[in-house]
Amino acid sequence: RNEPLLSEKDSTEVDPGEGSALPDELTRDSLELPGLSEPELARHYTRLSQMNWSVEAGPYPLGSCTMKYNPSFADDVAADPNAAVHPDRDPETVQGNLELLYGLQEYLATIGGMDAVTLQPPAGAAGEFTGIAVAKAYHERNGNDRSEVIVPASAHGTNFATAAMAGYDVVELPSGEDGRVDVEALEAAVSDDTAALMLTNPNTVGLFERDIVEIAEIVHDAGGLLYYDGANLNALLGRARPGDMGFDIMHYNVHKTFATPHGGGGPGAGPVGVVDELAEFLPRPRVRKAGEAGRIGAADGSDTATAADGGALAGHDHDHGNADDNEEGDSYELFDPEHSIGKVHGFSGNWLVLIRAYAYIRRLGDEGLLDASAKAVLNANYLADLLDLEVPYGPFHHEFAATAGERDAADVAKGMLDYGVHPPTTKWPEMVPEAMLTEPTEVENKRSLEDLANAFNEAFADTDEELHAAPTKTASRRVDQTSAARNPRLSWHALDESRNASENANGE
Amino acid sequence: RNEPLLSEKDSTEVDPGEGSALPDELTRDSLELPGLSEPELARHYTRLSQMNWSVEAGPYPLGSCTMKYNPSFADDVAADPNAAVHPDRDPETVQGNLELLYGLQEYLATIGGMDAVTLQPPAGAAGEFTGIAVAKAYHERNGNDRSEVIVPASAHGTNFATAAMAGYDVVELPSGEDGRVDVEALEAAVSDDTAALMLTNPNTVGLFERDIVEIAEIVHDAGGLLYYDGANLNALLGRARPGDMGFDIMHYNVHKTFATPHGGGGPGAGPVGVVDELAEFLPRPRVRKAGEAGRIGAADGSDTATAADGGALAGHDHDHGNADDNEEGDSYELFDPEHSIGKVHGFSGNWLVLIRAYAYIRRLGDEGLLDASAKAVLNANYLADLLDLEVPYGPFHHEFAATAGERDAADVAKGMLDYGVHPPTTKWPEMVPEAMLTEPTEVENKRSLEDLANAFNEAFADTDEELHAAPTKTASRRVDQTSAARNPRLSWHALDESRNASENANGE
Amino acid sequence: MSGRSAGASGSPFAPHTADETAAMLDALGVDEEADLFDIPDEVAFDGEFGIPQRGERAVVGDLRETFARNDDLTEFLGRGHYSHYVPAVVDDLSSRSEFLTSYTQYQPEITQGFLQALFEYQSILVELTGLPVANCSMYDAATALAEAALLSDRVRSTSGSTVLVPGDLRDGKRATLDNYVDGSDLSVETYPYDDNTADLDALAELVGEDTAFVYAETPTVTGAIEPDLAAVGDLADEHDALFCVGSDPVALSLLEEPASVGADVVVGEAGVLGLPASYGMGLGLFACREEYLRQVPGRLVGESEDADDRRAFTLTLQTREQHIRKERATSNICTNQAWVALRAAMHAAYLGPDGLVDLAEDCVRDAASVAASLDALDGVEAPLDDRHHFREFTVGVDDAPGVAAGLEEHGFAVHTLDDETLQVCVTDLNVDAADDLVAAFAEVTA
Amino acid sequence: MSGRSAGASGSPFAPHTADETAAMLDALGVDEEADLFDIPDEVAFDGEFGIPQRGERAVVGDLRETFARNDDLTEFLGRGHYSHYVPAVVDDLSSRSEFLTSYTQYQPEITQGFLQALFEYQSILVELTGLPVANCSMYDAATALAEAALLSDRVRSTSGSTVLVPGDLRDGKRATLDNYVDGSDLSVETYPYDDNTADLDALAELVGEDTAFVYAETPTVTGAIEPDLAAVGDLADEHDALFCVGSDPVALSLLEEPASVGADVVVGEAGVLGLPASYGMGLGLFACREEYLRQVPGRLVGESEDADDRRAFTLTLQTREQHIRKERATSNICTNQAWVALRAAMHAAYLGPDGLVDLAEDCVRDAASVAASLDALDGVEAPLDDRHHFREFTVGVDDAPGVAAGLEEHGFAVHTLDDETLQVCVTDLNVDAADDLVAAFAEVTA
Repeated sequence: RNEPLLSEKDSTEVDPGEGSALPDELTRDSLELPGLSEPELARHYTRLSQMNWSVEAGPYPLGSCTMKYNPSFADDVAADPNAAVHPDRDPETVQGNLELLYGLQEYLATIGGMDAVTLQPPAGAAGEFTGIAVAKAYHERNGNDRSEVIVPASAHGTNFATAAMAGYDVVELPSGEDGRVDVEALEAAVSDDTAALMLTNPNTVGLFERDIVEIAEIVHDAGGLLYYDGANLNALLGRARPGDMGFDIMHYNVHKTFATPHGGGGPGAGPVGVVDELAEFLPRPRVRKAGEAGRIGAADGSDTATAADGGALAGHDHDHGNADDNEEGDSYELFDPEHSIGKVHGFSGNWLVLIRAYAYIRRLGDEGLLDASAKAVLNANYLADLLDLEVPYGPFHHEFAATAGERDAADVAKGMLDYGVHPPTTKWPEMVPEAMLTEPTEVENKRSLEDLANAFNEAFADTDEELHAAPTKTASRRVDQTSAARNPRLSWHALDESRNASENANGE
Repeated sequence: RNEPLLSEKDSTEVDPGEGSALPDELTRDSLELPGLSEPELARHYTRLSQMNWSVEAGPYPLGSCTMKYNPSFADDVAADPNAAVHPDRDPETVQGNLELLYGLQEYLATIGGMDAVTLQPPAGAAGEFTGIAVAKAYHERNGNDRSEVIVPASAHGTNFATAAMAGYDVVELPSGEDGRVDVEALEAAVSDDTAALMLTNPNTVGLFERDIVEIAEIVHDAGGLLYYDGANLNALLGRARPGDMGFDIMHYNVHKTFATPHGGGGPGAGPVGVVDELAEFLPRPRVRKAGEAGRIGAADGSDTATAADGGALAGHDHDHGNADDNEEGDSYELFDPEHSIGKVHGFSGNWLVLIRAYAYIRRLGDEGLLDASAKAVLNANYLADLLDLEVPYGPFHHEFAATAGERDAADVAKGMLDYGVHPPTTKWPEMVPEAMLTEPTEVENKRSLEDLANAFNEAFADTDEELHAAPTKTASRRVDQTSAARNPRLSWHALDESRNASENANGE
Repeated sequence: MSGRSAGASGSPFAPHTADETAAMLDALGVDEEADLFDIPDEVAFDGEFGIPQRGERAVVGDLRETFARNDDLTEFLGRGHYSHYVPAVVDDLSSRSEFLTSYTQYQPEITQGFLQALFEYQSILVELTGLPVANCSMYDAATALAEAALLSDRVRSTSGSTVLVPGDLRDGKRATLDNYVDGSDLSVETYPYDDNTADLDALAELVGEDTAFVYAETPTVTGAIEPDLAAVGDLADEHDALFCVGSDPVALSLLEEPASVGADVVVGEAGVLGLPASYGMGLGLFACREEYLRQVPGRLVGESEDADDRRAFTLTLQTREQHIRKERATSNICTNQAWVALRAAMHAAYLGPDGLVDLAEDCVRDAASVAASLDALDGVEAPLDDRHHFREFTVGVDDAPGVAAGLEEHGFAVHTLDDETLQVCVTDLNVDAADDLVAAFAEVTA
Repeated sequence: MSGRSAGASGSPFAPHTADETAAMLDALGVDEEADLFDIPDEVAFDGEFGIPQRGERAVVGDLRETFARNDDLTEFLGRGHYSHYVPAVVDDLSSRSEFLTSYTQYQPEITQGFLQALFEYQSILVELTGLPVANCSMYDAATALAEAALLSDRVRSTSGSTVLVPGDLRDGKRATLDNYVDGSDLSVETYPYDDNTADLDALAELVGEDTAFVYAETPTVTGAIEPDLAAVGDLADEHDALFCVGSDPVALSLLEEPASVGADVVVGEAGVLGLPASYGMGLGLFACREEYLRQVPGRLVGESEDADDRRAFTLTLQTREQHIRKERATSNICTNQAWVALRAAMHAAYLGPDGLVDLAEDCVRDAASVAASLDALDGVEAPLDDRHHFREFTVGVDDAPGVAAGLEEHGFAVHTLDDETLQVCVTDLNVDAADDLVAAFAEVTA
């Protein structure tokens, strides 16, 4: 049964101006909103929660989304009241916050093979935007007026949108026959106008771009920068680092790779790492240990760091030594990178998310991170092996794009719902017909993967009629998306209007 | 679908003695238990939770159980790490704990019209046992060897069991025709052997014992004590106090009246209040303000208190003045009542429950408590008014016993399950045939009561066949209780044995 | 302004708008709620409690201030109340309202989740104790022991009526036991300890025809592991007395299972799993032999089937309980510690057998190690017996109250047993501070 | 020991036993997981990060210590990041894993709960702003403003390209806006404030044919309520520029709804509801007129029906979004602040209209009252303008940095705007300490 809307449970109109200390012309005359007692509120949202899938409900193999288990202890530490401070506090009075931010900058730099990290971007797409803005600032400062960003056809939609938002023309790069970047096509695409190539590796069908060194050379030789989309970093933890592959800029999706909860769509966080040469362009402010002022953008406190690196834009050795060397006596300060692009968030980004990511990395350590990628890749391969659906491209890593072939992938997905699992991402990427992009992550075990495979295979074997009728065991049956888009009803006000309109129509 | 048992998800046998620092003869050879990873654990218990009713799920009108909404903030304060201390701490170092315990003693004394309160009993039944033990100690100290406790037939089963546990013979008092205590029968029942009368008021069909003053006189005149079972106190908050009615001893069910969560069956807490004359018999230790040492058992710090009261066993005026007069500078100490019965719990009772009760009382204050009983009684009356079932006794207060008449009350209850509500307590008290003892509490609103009434009436109107087949929409269908009792399988070990036995039997 | 706000001076948890209240009163034909009450004037209360209504923020703020008045000491305290680190996920899952705000599983069709969780808890205790029957919980170790003694009154095969317990039994247990047996034919007597565990010779003298029940603990109240529990069991067995062992689930993960040394009943504190330090709140463990099944106090969950023949769980053998059997019930217990049992099972399943054994092994090694460090100090002797220890041990010093006070000034809490004896308990929660404790001992006793 | 424990050196959140891993590897015909990776040697990483694995207890302990290094100051800080008391039930309900660990509602059939909650959030914002369309969230007020400016680039009816914002705009908003418009044809210019709100005469001079977008805030960054927002709107309207109002849901509960003064878009910080102080984390409010519907950035939830004709909700108009429209999307936003929106809606529904208005009214009264108390001190002037205030106001002193440092020593944090100006923000969370703040001011400025 449906849970009534808040407004159907209570709707009270008040006159806010009545008795206000403000003059009448500044106040509104009416405010009509629901007001629920605490017991009603608790029941309303408890019931809504019972109509919602989650990681704890079962497999959640949305490709490119990395729906890991989000450990409880990280929620606990994020709720520490001592961490609940205002962003305008004197930095000397929030040394705890700065220590954590510094430590996370360090961890991420080390894990990605980058030299400097900003934690400000509040989401992956915001990270992309930050990274491309950094690239733009770099080119402009070097007097290069470049107008194009190259994006593989199979890339995440955000890459295209980001490049466009930053004012670039998007050059779409077709995939090669093997599902990877077509190096010849890339050579043809690069030019003096190339500001950057945005790449995900492993790519969106799970394949590692084996020619990454050559790709980097081509882009770098043309004067462009290489941007790494971190959505798939979970596949590589401890095994390969974007910095080592020649990437100059990358973002991290901490809500994917570092297991912070997805919150029904957010918040996430999209820290951005760059090589030394780009550090001075990062958003302001960043955090450093007091006394590091001489080293532009260097977030690391290690003596073995990148000072001696040559040509950051053409391959470098990002050795941060021990990333875990915060000491109690250290103090921290904020600083503005010299040529900072400014800001991409009103304050410091999604603090409550960053805390969780830091806690997760500290919990796992080297061994845990290495095992996470091992089990993520093992799980994807084991699952694919059990499927009756074909997987056109391989060898894949943490995710794979199966094809529903003659079947409609979206229908197969609806069929899977009745087997008690969440279906994969469907009909994307486009290079695979009727794609079902599947990423089980490391948190499923053998039995769970077998159950998931069973759901896949059963749904895949269902008749079209059965699939069209699916799902039948869910809180709602198939939802009519067309009706929603054709006649948008986006608030309870609109429902009232719509109801009134239809009543009037009936009455005439 | 069923959720597998923990042991079906994992079962690992280890040899604890291997490599132990203990000699072999002290260690076990084998331990076989499940060990789940955190993601598996989270899914297991999340799924189990999805198969469980709760206050947030909907109406929970179990008569005599007072299933109120349990406010979240009380859980928060109970989780305060500063409150998480060991019971053997030097009292001077846990002044916060003692302040709270003292404050709660005060609140409860005032609300019940009692003079002294112990918070040690960990549940209502433990409170009953404590109270009867206090009565016994009182009589023994006065040289009275009394052997009987009188309990009305309609009383809670715990009353009978408690009296028996304390070594008393139970004299069952039949109900009068009006559903209340039959005063003549009581007069016939009391004697020199009467240690106490245990009474609930309003009684278990919601009726106020209008003759309570006469009842008290009869018992007191016979030298007995009057014990108040606090299970139904929610009906009287701020309107009548057991102490004012002549009760000498009472317990409070804080998990009922003061909205602490029931936890699937516990923990609760059953503080006991007594009149001054009995205070010296309460369990040890109790809490007092430093400097109150001269006043036996007096938990209150008010100058207007009961010092001048005459004859505690024959009506008294329990005016605690302002119960809310803790001051910051006060310090608190533990003390042992002079003739304490000793202990009824290894330490101080269910601390995490007591915190919540204190927080709840502080939140509601006089006005809230008065409104709680108002709305609890309003709700019961409004609900009964909507039912097609007859309610033989009235005027009732916070609960009523409807009768299913020709129908089987347990079957009607099963039918109600399919309407998305929890049914009432069934087939009890026995004075009402096919009783459905219903207590909606104050947390339901008008609409919710109407939905509940609808569930009642619909199920009541269903055919016997329909009811026998019910429920159909629940996690499990009708559970076979007879099979469970006839062949008890009380652990997964027993399931294995049972399976093996049946396999062997089949194999023969 | 809305009716709900207008009613805000009432209970914030009664969701009635003023309009709804009016409509309901109207339907009942009364003017106000007070008209529905049938309370004679002579006993009506028209006073005030004097408790002001407070906002949630104020109450939370007040209580935080109250608890902040507790001194911040690192506790090395045990003697029956132990805490181990409880993983955050246990808090998270057990706090789900479906568990926390539910009640006894009278309607199994909509309470399968809690029933299964309790069945699993019972099963874990069956494995740990080696006994085939474990109930859903008693209040704590003290009441579990007391109920076990009463069980012997119901089932004993001898004519005896003496309950034998260690003289060193923690007062909270002894005083509770005394109260519980006061209404029975039983009487409690004590047997002495020798070197902090049972004096077998003395016990042999004491056990006889009149013995109904023999209770032994391992570890004991001072953390000593009984070196020969089976011998105690044999003495009980010789006289057909019930042999009851007190322990806890962490200790039982490592120690010989009680059933194999002849235990008829096992009691103890199961809140060592799942429950943080909570000022003595507990979870009573109760397990026994199958033949006592129908005499067990408290609730039992059993397996059954539903109408579709699918596995289902239900409360069972309820005819033992007070709500059915009244004065002939096996106990008066009704509300129990179910939610704590849920947490204990979660914690056990989180640790798994390896984790439990590791934790138990640490309880042995850390106690030994800290005792050795203290023993190395001048004027300090630890432990004061020749036993193996679990978590805790006694410490001899010249001026125990003075040393304890000195340690308190250094931020540590330990037990003071008498003028010359302290007791120190080491768990995973305080072991990191053990070196500091030893240093403080050195300073205070110097 | 069990396979799971043996794998304990790996990820504690990968639930594979050693046996399971072996069986899976076997099924795939490989010896170890490393064999499944297709990483060329030249880019393979064989180093170490140097991050040790830690137990949960150690990590929690470390972080608690880290946060304890923050000084315990009572904050009178605002300027765009405000906190009000969030009831515990909001934490409890929003932390339910069904909400917290779910993701975007791509499969509406099993995500009706979150979809309905977001629909309700949208509806609450529609009521508060008076505009018919509100999205599910932007990151924060700064990015919401920036997206609003970009909206004007897509929908504006003029040929103008100038974005006019207050010169006093908080830097975080301005700097974010600058970055967002950098890739568009827009350019940002400022208009001056007079007495801490818009200088209408100066603005009238600045608005013209090249104006695409006019942004005004109420309350402003210093807490002043714009006395004539409609006049700003009229100026924008005269030149067909988009009129965008910045505010927040608490202020909007009391202030004239922006739609009625001509706002085309409303942006702001909706995290004033539901979100505790969180070092600047926010919730971007975004609402606009219906005609811009297909140009709205971010997600929208709409009502629809399911196959049984029952009401159901779904993400809608997704063709605006990047995952469908790629470079022609209305924004690149994907992951947003949905969970914070859920909390904001819960908080609003908890307060109800009365509670919201009461809270807003307190923001006006408390600011006025504290300002008056400060103004009464010698050498202190507050506020420094002649406006009505919401939550906060400016304070004139001789040596602002010195006074701020002195207040810090007394345990208070306030904003320092320049050598002679401080800013103080009063909410329900700090108002109880306001008298102490005033006393500290008196002492420090004496």
